[in-house]
Amino acid sequence: MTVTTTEPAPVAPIPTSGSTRLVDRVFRMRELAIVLVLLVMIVVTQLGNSAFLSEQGIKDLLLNATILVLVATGQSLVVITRNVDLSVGSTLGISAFAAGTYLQGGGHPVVAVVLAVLLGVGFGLLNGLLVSLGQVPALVVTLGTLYIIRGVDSIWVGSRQITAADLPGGFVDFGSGGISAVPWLAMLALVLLVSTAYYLKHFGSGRELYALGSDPEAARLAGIPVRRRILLAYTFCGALAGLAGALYLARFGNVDSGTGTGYELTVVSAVVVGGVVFTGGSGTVYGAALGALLLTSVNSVLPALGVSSVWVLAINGFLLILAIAADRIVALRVASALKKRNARHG
Amino acid sequence: MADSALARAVRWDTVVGALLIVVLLLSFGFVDGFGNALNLSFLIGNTLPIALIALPMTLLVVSGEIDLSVASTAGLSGAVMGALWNQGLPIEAIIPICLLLGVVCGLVNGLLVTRLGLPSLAVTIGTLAAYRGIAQIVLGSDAVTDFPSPYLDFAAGRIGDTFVPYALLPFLALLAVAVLALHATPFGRSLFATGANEEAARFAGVRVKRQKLILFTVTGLMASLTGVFWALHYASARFDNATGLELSVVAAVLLGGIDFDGGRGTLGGAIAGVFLLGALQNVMSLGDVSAQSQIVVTGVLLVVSVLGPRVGRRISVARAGRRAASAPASTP
Amino acid sequence: VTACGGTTKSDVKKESGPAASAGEADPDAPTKKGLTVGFLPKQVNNPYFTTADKGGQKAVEALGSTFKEVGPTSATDTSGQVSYVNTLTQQQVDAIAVSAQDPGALCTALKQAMKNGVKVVTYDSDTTADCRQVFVSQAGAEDLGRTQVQLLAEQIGYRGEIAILSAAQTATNQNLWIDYMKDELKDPKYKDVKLVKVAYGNDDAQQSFQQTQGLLQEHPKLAGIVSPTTVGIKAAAQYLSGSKYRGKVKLSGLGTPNDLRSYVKNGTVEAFELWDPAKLGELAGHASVALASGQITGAEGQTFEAGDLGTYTIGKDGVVSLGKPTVFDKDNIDDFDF
Amino acid sequence: MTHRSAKDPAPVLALRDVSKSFGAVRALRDVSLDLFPGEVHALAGENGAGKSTLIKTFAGVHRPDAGQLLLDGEPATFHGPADARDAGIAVIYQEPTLFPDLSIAENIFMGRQPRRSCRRIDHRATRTATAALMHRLGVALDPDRPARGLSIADQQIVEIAKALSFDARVLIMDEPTAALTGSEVARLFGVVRALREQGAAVLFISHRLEEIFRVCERVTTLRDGALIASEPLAGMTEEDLVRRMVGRDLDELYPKQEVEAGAVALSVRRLTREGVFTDVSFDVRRGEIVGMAGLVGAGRTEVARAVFGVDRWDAGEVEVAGRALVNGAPSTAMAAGLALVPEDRRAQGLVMGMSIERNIGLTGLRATRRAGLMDRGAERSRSLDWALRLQVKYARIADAVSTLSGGNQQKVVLAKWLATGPAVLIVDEPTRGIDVGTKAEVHRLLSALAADGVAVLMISSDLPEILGMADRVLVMHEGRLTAEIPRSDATEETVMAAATGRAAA
Ligand SMILES: Nc1ncnc2c1ncn2[C@@H]1O[C@H](COP(=O)(O)OP(=O)(O)OP(=O)(O)O)[C@@H](O)[C@H]1O
Ligand SMILES: Nc1ncnc2c1ncn2[C@@H]1O[C@H](COP(=O)(O)OP(=O)(O)OP(=O)(O)O)[C@@H](O)[C@H]1O
Ligand SMILES: [Mg+2]
Ligand SMILES: [Mg+2]
Repeated sequence: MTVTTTEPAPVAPIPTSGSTRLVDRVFRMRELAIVLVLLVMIVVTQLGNSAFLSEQGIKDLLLNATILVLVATGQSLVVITRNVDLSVGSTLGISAFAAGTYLQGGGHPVVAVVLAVLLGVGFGLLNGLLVSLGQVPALVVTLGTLYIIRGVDSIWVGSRQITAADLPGGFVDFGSGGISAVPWLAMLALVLLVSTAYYLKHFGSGRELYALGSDPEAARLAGIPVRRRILLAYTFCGALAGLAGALYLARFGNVDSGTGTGYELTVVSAVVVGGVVFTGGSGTVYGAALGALLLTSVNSVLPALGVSSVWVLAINGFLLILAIAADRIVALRVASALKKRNARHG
Repeated sequence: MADSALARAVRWDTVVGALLIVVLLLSFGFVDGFGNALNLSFLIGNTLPIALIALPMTLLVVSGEIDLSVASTAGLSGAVMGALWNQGLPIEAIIPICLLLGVVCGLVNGLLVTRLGLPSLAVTIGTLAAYRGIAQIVLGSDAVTDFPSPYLDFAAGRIGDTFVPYALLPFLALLAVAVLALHATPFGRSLFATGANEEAARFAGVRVKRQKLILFTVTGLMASLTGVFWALHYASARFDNATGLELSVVAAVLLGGIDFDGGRGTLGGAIAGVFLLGALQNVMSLGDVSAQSQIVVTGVLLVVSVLGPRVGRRISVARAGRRAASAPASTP
Repeated sequence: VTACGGTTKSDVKKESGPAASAGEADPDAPTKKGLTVGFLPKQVNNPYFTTADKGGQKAVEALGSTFKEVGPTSATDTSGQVSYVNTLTQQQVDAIAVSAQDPGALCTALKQAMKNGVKVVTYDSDTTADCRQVFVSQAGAEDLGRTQVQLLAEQIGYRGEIAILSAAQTATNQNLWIDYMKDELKDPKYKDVKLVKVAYGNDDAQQSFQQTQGLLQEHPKLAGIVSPTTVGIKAAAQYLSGSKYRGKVKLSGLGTPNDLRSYVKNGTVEAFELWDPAKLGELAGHASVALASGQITGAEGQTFEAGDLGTYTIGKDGVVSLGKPTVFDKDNIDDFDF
Repeated sequence: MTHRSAKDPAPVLALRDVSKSFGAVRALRDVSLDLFPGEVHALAGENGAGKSTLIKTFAGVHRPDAGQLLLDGEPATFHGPADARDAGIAVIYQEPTLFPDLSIAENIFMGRQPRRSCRRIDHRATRTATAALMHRLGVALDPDRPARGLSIADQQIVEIAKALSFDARVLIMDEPTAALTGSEVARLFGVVRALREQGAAVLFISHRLEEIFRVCERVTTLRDGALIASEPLAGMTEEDLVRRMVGRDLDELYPKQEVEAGAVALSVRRLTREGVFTDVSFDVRRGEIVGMAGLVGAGRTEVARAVFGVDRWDAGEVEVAGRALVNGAPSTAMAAGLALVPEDRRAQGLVMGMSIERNIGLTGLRATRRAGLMDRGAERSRSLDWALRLQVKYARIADAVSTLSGGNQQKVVLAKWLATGPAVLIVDEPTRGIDVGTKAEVHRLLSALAADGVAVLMISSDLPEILGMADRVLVMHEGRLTAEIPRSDATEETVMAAATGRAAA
């Protein structure tokens, strides 16, 4: 018995990459939406307060975003693999203090930064090992390490604190200096951001992060070294959190046992606003960085507009909801448009 | 079968329950000041807010969602309670208004999640800030403390000289309702299905959206109830009441073996987790363990709580495998 | 019961006055030894409180008693502080010295403690008066509020816009000081000084930092900032020091010499003030032991010895005041280390 | 085992006395198998016989408990799928394993993308290569389309393209055709034959026996994890093969009972979902089995989903026994007596981590309720009853369905829906992945249900099944109903003509 002897149905020509561009454009559009919101916000603020976009104003805006951008970049890598690292705030705090203690003892700034990054790498590795080897939910493990690192930090630091006075002048100047309105820290963050994005798009292991976030079981069957990749993502995230700690020290010149407490929620917000999906597999670091920029800018815009700080928190929350809702509505619209388009093409 | 008996023995919620009993017994025996009625009533009273929110949170997490705005909802209803009290409204009218407010807060979360299809984590991080912000606008820097003493006594007092705070009784009733709802009703069963595979649940006729909307609303209600309780228990309504409570709830629920991917867990485990953390903190404080070390202990417990059962399961599977391999061939 | 059948605010009459007067005070009673005094700061790991509690420890141990310190790691964890009061009550300490995160929240627990025979002293930040026996105040709120304005006004030459960068919106002592600052500004000599804004940095370095930025962007003509909180003044100093405003915008308020030493030296800050937290703790320690020994009960007019600090008299509502704050500037700052 | 003549090349890949257990289940017992270059080898067996387990052993997913794997005659150990891949083995698993967020092109070349300098990925080359593969398979799938939202059939095609892209020495396919219609199958077989000419070894699993006879030279039969025979197909009949698999002779394959059609039970009027299907109208009467045929992507599944209410429709109406259904509400559809056995059992049919008992119980939550609470006893007996009636092979009813073989999972889905006692039953690919024996059982069941007055709408890509079972055949083409053919006129030619749009409605 044969199922069919008819010739295979005539096949439509393979569509050209036209719809790729569309898909790409859609993703870019989501990021564009954030850029737009950001621009509107800044323009309105500038109209209300002409000092906002002064050299100092721009510099402040960029400086405020830098640290969050860095941590959000690392976090998105982890989130893309369908995991999460809640311990970034604690890691940031402890590495900032470690770098500070070292500098206080007369250390070299570069070594101090390296030290902070290494400490971050260490905690990243710890998280990564626990999550990938134990194959346990990242949320629980990193909530656990959040507490552990914070606790160890408090025990170690006690009531000590590092202030700008304890730090070499060059280090502190680096934290607030730059070329006209562009701070050194922002440049550093931008370089890291661009290279991370390039890596994710153009390197095999970068794509594998997306694959394994998209479907871990399929990733295993496709021969992707799942554990190694998860470890990589966590290590990178930890490294950036460590680096962010060092930069925090340079920027604020003020570190104690509470530094970075509650930072994880801000980071997660930035990542989510930036369109990195919590179920893994999609989103870009640019999006996360824009999310970070948006969040920190809100915090600068409101005071600059003279909005009482009583209102800031509520407005922050509403903006956050608005951002994700708008993003979602745009995505839905585009998806249905795409679907109809596809249907028409057969 | 032997392997499943073993697997059941390492089920984490039973382990947490056992651990709770062990901790209680040891503390009765060896920790000065633990076993007396006053301390126990303190322990229970201070743990109740977490336990109250853990009830709906467990259901929510089982169905695959999460609500991080609970502490802010509690804060908001406390703030509104204080503001209305300052306006001169009778407390008997204020409390229902606050509860209604909680329903609205939960409804907003639920509508955003079900109508717009937004991830609940993101939505409730947003409302976490928004609700707290509104609370701040409503009450500003005020701290309202002069609530009528019968209410304060109910929220903070205990029955005679026993260890039972008055507030424990309504909690036990709510616990019973929640346990029944989750483990003995069709509604609860469909929650598990939704959490494990939402699409399959939808195909089986489960009204997933309605179900989630109900859950978010109930969570809002319970959060505001907690807010009211909090304000009375501590005799203080401020906009920042219960700040950070969401993390404690999440930690306790996670410790109780509730899987945040949805579809797994028991209320017994969650509540055991809540009281285990509460009891440990109490014991450690009595033993002069510093707050910093307590944080470390909480963290280690969390990590162990997820690593423990996995390791246990792996061992039991390996054992069962060895036994099967050595057994004579037989068709099941 | 009101007409509409509910319980309203007007039905609840305000109780007040310190919880003193249970039993008679015997000023000549011997100082008991072997007592246990528990210090409960707003937050452990906070340098200010660590310094204060060290002072307390010095006093308590010098009197032959045992000192212990417990407390939450977060300054907004009120329920944590309540459980510590409960714990100390359980442990049957003789006296608790507490800096209250919230004037009302601790009341139930503190009353429990007093009912169980524990003496309660508040220091730095008070509760409502009926929940403790003695409040050891860092300085009169009025003094602090007024002197901070005087200090800044002098620096800006009694002319220009000023702003306040406070801690949390709910911080009791800060709010009280701010009220006195506003009152002081009503004096005609400040007719050219204009308070344009009160901002809140929530005692968080980063938030205080951004609030400072906001203040300067919103009010480019700002001449000075008062920050009555150690965290706020430090963050503001760090921002000013790294910006073009250094030296142009004056900064004053409450800070510790160690925090601000470098900013005083680089010209960001001219002068600021503070009481000595170690002495505050010391006084709280003495008050606790005196209470537990029965030398005082917290009633107005009673006096007690406080070692090197001298003799103190309890004022209205059970308040004991440490004295006037010290002003620090580049001439004297190197004489202090806290 | 029969021996080949000396001139035959050595096997590229072989298993020697391999055993594998899952807990107490012995999935494979001392199985040996040789794969020779230039030969298409069939693997046959009932559901749960151990076919997929054997394949996963080849693929490095499972490590055998005992026995050896030989690569080019040398003992080899695969520590993971990557090892098998590097050894030149391409595998298509029974359940599609795609990355929903990634494009089709990325899915196909994940881990092996064409590179530019510095190990960077050459995205353009990846896309071109994918387009070429699609052309070879004769399908028009856009390489840049994300895998999310692909139909099961398209997913299966992407899996095939992925396996082909390896240029592997050994190609292993676990039921690749289960979701495909005739034309795609024909294309696939064309490609398989070409590979065989190039000297590749192919292992092929299918429950459609005629496919085995069409492309394979040898067949290995498994029963209950044990090897029954490994022999050339030449000279064998389907009956021989079935006897080896089942251990007995089989009854008639399409046991269609003649039933007098009754009143209209399901009535669909001008149903439209924009961009998916348009103006679909049909009736199903009590006692009738209506088949619905069409090419992959014709929109049959979409119609079924809309009728049942999991998707909303934009226009039209649906009536069950004269009562109009609410748009987009499966629960009211169920209350009206409608049941839908979905096509994708893993995503839509089952909660994999839940027990068999509870999966079957999920559709009866209302029915087995007592005073608002669950009646566990009633739930269990209902589940046990239906698991037995459908001959689900399981160790314990409280085991998770994820431990069942593919076919047995499908039976659980059927059980879950039949247990609701529906008045109208829509089955979408009801026998996908079900073995011949059980297939006959399912068909007999459908027949019996129809005889009891149930209205059955059977969507299937298995044309013989449609022709064998249906009283009437509805044919869809590109989202429209193009033909309604009575049983007497339904032949492969008439159905295919309507399905490819060559015959006007
Ligand atoms: N991961 C697993 N855990 C436990 N049991 C399993 C697992 N995988 C397979 N089994 C069991 O092993 C046996 C063989 O399953 P397998 O999937 O190999 O069957 P199959 O021949 O592929 O059947 P089908 O034709 O239905 O796909 C079945 O009894 C099944 O229940
Ligand atoms: N080649 C394709 N290109 C683009 N979209 C497709 C393609 N094939 C299917 N689709 C999408 O899938 C939908 C049809 O779904 P589906 O393939 O499940 O229909 P079906 O007739 O049920 O097919 P089958 O049951 O054979 O899988 C179409 O509306 C279309 O959006
Ligand atoms: Mg199989
Ligand atoms: Mg289909």
